[in-house]
Amino acid sequence: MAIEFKPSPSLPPPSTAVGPVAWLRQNLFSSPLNVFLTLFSIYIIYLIVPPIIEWGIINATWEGASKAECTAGGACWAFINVYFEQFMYGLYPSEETWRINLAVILIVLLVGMFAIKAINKLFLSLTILLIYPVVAYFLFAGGVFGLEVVETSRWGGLFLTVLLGVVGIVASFPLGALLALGRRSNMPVAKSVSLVFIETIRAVPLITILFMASVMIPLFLPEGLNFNKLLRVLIGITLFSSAYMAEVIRGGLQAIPKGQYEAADAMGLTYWQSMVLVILPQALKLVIPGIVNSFISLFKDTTLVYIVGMFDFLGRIQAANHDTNWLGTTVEGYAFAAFVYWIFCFGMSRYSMALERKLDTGHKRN
Amino acid sequence: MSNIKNIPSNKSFLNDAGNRSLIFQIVLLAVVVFVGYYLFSNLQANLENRGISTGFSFLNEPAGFPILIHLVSYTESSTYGRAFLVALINTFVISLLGIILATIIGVVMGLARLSKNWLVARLATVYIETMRNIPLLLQMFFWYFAVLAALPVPRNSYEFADFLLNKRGIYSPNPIAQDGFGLVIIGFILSIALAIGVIVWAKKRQTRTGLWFPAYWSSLGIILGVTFLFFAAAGFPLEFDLPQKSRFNVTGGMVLPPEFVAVLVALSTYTGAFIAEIVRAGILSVNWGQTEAARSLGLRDSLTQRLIVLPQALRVIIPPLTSQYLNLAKNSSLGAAIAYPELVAVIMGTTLNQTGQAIETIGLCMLVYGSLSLSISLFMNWYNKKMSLIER
Amino acid sequence: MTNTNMARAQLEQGESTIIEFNDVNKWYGDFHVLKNINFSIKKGERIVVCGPSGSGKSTMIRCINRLEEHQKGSILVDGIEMNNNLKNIEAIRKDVGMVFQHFNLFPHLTILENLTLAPIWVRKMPKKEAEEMAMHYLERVKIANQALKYPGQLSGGQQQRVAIARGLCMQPRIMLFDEPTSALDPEMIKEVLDTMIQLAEEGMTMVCVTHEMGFAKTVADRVVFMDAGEIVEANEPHEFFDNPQHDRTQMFLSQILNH
Amino acid sequence: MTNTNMARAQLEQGESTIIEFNDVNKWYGDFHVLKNINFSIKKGERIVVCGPSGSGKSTMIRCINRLEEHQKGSILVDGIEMNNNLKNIEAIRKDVGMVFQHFNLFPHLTILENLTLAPIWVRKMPKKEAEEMAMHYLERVKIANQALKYPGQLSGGQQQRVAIARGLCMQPRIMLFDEPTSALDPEMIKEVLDTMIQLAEEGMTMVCVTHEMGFAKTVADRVVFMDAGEIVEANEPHEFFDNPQHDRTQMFLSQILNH
Amino acid sequence: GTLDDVKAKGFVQCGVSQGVPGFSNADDKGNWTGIDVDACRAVAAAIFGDAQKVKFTPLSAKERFTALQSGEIDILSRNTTWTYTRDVSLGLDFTATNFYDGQGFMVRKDLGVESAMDLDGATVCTEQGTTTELNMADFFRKHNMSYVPVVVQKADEAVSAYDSGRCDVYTTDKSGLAAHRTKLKNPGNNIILPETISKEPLGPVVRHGDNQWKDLVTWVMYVQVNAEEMGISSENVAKIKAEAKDPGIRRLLGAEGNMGQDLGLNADWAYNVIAEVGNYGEEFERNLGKDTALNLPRAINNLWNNGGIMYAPPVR
Ligand SMILES: Nc1ncnc2c1ncn2[C@@H]1O[C@H](COP(=O)(O)OP(=O)(O)OP(=O)(O)O)[C@@H](O)[C@H]1O
Ligand SMILES: Nc1ncnc2c1ncn2[C@@H]1O[C@H](COP(=O)(O)OP(=O)(O)OP(=O)(O)O)[C@@H](O)[C@H]1O
Ligand SMILES: [Mg+2]
Ligand SMILES: [Mg+2]
Repeated sequence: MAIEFKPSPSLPPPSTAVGPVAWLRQNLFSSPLNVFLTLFSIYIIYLIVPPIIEWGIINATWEGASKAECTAGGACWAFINVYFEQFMYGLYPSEETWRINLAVILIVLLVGMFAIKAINKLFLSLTILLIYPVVAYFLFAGGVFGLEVVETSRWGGLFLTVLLGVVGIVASFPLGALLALGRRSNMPVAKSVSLVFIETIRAVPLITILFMASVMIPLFLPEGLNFNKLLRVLIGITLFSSAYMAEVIRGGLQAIPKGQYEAADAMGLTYWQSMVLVILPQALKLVIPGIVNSFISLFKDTTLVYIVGMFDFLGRIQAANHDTNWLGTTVEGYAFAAFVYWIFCFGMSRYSMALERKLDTGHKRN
Repeated sequence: MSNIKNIPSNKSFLNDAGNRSLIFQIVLLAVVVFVGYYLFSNLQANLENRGISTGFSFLNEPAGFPILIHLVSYTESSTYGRAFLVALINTFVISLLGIILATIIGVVMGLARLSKNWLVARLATVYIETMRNIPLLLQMFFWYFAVLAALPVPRNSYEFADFLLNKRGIYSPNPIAQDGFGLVIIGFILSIALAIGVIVWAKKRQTRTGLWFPAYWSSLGIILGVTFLFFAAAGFPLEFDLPQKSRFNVTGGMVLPPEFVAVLVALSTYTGAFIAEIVRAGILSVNWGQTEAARSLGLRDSLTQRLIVLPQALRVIIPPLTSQYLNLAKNSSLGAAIAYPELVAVIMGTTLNQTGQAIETIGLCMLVYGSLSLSISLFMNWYNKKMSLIER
Repeated sequence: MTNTNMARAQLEQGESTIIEFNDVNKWYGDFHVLKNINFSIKKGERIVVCGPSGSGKSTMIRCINRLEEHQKGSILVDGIEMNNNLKNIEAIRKDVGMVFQHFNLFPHLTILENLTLAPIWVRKMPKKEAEEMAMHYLERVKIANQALKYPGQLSGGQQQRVAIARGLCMQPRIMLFDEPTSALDPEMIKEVLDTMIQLAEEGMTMVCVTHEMGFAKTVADRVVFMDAGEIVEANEPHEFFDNPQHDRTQMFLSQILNH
Repeated sequence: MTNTNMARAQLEQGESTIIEFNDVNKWYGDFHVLKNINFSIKKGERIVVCGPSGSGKSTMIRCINRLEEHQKGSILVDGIEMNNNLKNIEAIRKDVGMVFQHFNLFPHLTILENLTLAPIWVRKMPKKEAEEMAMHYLERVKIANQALKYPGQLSGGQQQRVAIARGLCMQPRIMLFDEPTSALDPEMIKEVLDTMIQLAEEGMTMVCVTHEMGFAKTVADRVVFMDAGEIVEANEPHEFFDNPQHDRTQMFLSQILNH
Repeated sequence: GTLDDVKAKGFVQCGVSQGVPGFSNADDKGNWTGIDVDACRAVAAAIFGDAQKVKFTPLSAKERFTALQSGEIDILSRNTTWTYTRDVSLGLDFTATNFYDGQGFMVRKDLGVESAMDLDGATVCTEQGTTTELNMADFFRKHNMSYVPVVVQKADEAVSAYDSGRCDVYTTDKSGLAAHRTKLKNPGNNIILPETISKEPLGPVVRHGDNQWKDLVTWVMYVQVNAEEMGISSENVAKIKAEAKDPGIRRLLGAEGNMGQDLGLNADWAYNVIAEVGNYGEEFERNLGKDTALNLPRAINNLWNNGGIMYAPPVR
């Protein structure tokens, strides 16, 4: 009769294969070159990290009313402390900043409601996209319900930066979708108009567009007709990002199999019906990570409004650097700005990666 | 037999698919033309009302302002046209150098992030994630204002051999050719011819005998060696104008101004981080099976990389790399913020301000960036086509 | 045999032509895909189209609901001529259901939503009614219990059955099938063919591109053989299989039946 | 039968061991993939390795040219021990050709360049000579006329034959095959097996992971059956197939032969 | 015209600098002060009787003309030098001069430089898009000296660059030097060299082609100078209006006649200007004078009958 087969038991690997020693050997000291690289890296870390910790934490001064009080030899975070409100809200009157906070809390709550199953997603999206902006606008600008009017020229700081980024990306979305459809259309005029627009915008630097928006637009309008500078800059930013958005969305459209278009056609749906009901919902889902990435670049690019004289987050910090009480705090200012931007951008890019993974698995088995 | 129903009467003009798209396009075109015309006519009226002069004749007038960095001769009495040229060259130079440096940084960091050495990979990750997630303008300000403030004044320059580093820039000796330098040039040309000869010979020899000759290294040696021989023979006909600390500044020598260095460093480290990710993705995209196949053929790892992995990774790398190059060229315009006299600073800044001709100057700038973008992408498309795989 | 007889009977009772190709020609660029197609299909007839790859089968049936445009000749569907007139195209597409090789279900919609999309938006049916109808057809293809799942959660055979139900939901007078089983695993092919046979028995006009010769023998009224853009031979199944007229047909059949 | 006899004869004439596994153990992290492998292969022997998926077949043969590192025990190839010594690894890889399941041809090089790459760079052969040799092997696998095409332009079966020719171009003393036919269509499998059988007849040492039992019966000197990282049974083909010793082997064979 | 637009929208849009103490500077609450700011406030007072009906647009030197040309702002009051080219070919009109200035140099004391003639080889920081850039070039050329120009986009950054040691010299109008010196880390360590290398008449600018608006801005300025000359100030203007007998003064303050009509203003426009903003002397002292950090002497900016050159045509 046949011999019965019993697999021999698995043994734990030898210490040369696992465990901290093996790990060190494999990852840091596997060859002479690696030994050298490891030592070199340690040296670089030694050069960079301790001085930063010493400067930024150990010897730092956290409280104080002027640079003169920062005597510990390290960073003068007191500067950030004193100016914190301005960095966040610009020159927005401090007794009114609750309005900004309220708007932020509102949007967080609204977005959080997506997690609740019982709520109609479409209705919620429409609220966020159509009603919320109006509410937020009146909260920010005032002039209704006895809210004090706050000029847009007083809007600034991180508030302005986030506003520019968010409005830019949201507003560029419909325009980008139209341009993307236009570029893929087989109507020569629609196609070439979209193409020329997209490629022109993508060829020029954002500053030229901002410059046009901030000082030149009135030249193109009838005399006397003019509108708010913030609005013009927003339009500039929106046009700019819509060209990039169009390319992102086009990528999504291209990824939709031809069969989907054909199935929609065969069912007798019209062009717009098939776009809105069938193609766009699928394409947009595909491009969400791309959109988040565009948002990250736009968020960084909004710093350029500083060049056209708006005091966004970076602009506020630069301005504060010139305060006679705080001269010589340039590095602290930049470090703080870098830290904040980094948190935002890094967070969003991680989010976009997670999203990519999640959407990826959602599309399997088809 | 076949009972054709009456064709329905709703065959109206508007229901025809062809007509519909035609009408839509006509309307679209009309809107575009109308908006264009509206803006243009407003512009004309405004220019006229306000007595703003138009046209490009200002390009022939003397500019009157100085420019810090100019690679072609330029004085205050040169024309605006010349100033434009200077700015154009400055933009080109910073873009080109930026592209080269960013590529080097990107490749090194991309490879480092893939390194088997855990620490090296981690460091590269930290570098990439830091650079990518901080706005470029902020980085430029940092390199210019924060680093500048930390450097010594000229009197206390850091010195390395005949090089000086201080708030005014990086100074190096300036070579000045003396009599007999022509001989050195001849020697140089000769050595190149020789080197090419060696490379051709090495190739032939390989085909004949199969033996490899380190042709590239030796031709480098030949070029250096032969040139040096001629140099010595001519009696070292080169003098160096050394930088000297003087009352205010350093005199003599060659200088890289801080504006230039800051823009270059910011552009290349920032873009380098993006390129690093592209390189990494490109290399990862090459199937591991390719490496295994190469190894099982007995190829050393360095050869595997050079002959198998890199050529394939390049195909994936090129298209996104193109857009990074484009971004870098466009981002060079941020140099305006820290006194680097590139196009936006000189044309949209000073020239516009002196002449008041906004439309013309903006137009010039857009034209330059447009053609810069176009030429980079044309080149890259061509290269991409050349590299693309032949499929069934 | 019984089947064919039944078909005959039906044909005699409703002798009217529902699809008519008159001298249809079509080119892709320079490439002549359809050459002088003359062919007509009667109401309730079941046609199977076969032929080697690239012979123009798909192209031909896609002309019926104008997923492709022909350039010469005329196609009449239900008496309406196929041309650029959008109203005509819409009208015909309402009357013609189509099932694709790769199902082409909409992955972002549930099965139920896939089925009700066209009734609601094209036929302007109330949502409630549309859903009731959809459930009815889902039962008919035996997957009513999957109505709230997404296409990605079903097997290929199930997806194809949903696609058939989706086609039926338009309550079309004609159903077109373009190799509906060729992307499926052998076990799933049977599921789908069974569904189609059931449909055929209910007297729906069907045009089906397939190489399932068993199916052709069971349900087809006529088998059409195409090659190089032409209809080489069209005949009743027993004639077609047992006594093919053209040597091209013979060759094709020998290949396909030996496989 | 004749075949096995021939193999016997050869073995007797060259009795020397060319590959030797001594107590080889390997872990992936904590996972014990190879357990106490003791096994030796003689010059000219043809070994077929089979076993369920995940049993460690690929891992074992990839240890032979050190695409994988083992952690315990020793592997001797042609008398050279496998360790971290780069010179040893290089020397052995020159002597061992390998053919992968997915061919792994270099898509950016022509067929000819794929074949001459290693001879030129590793064996330092003159280009001319390398090309002549390459053409020779291409003729042997019957695709000399494709020499200037790119891999992407060939069918799977052709690609796999190129991969075999590429392995042979190193004029190795041992050829390793890791499921060389399992990514191919049935018709192409035959092309490739024919080529391998031809090779086997020329007396090359071969280690082949495959489930093509026909091939095993025709050419193998020994069949090795692995499960759970162990060699369960190794025997001459007729013994192995007709009279398997272990119940595990029997079970496996019953599955694979019924398939 | 511009006046109608301004009346319609209810405020004056005024382009100012991004921060020159004494001229136009915003505190950290965003309140603007300075002599250039006052020029705009005076215009607002004349039109609306309310000096607060102004909005300020901070502009860098290089943006300012485009902003004015395009209609982005109604008045440019940003220490802008009146020059031939600017007046003639930029589509701009200069109104009146509210500050006579001249370009100078600031250096660090420890350099030991005493005269601008010692600056051969120096590195010079300045702001982009100003006459300064051109004057500096002319000056060094004229005296055959070499220099390294570092032309920075914004004044504040030019000063930062100077302060961080990028340059030996910072050059701009002397008033600006005084203003910017207050922003240095160590103001006392820097000196302003005695030479004045140019004439810099600074004043508000309007768009070319709108004479009514130009007249308005010009005369708002002249009224302030005349008021100082007549001894009318914001403190006594109400009293004078009520009590004055002099028909000239009564007309000026709108107590009789309707002098504002031709400008499109109310009769009491001048009264409002003086009441809300004050006369020129008050403006000067408030923003630049002895009690400010700038501590500038009146010097040539004194009235003509006081040894200066401030001379306004009579209001008749
Ligand atoms: N969009 C197109 N542009 C150009 N040629 C096309 C296009 N679609 C199909 N063809 C060509 O037209 C011919 C007929 O195509 P069709 O799809 O109708 O063949 P088929 O008989 O359905 O073949 P199969 O059995 O492979 O589906 C083929 O040669 C095909 O290459
Ligand atoms: N790089 C790796 N890391 C971790 N586990 C691995 C790795 N490679 C293989 N394994 C595991 O080792 C086991 C043996 O793998 P191996 O590829 O040798 O199996 P096999 O017998 O060739 O199977 P198949 O017939 O599927 O190719 C499997 O369970 C596999 O999951
Ligand atoms: Mg087909
Ligand atoms: Mg395997």
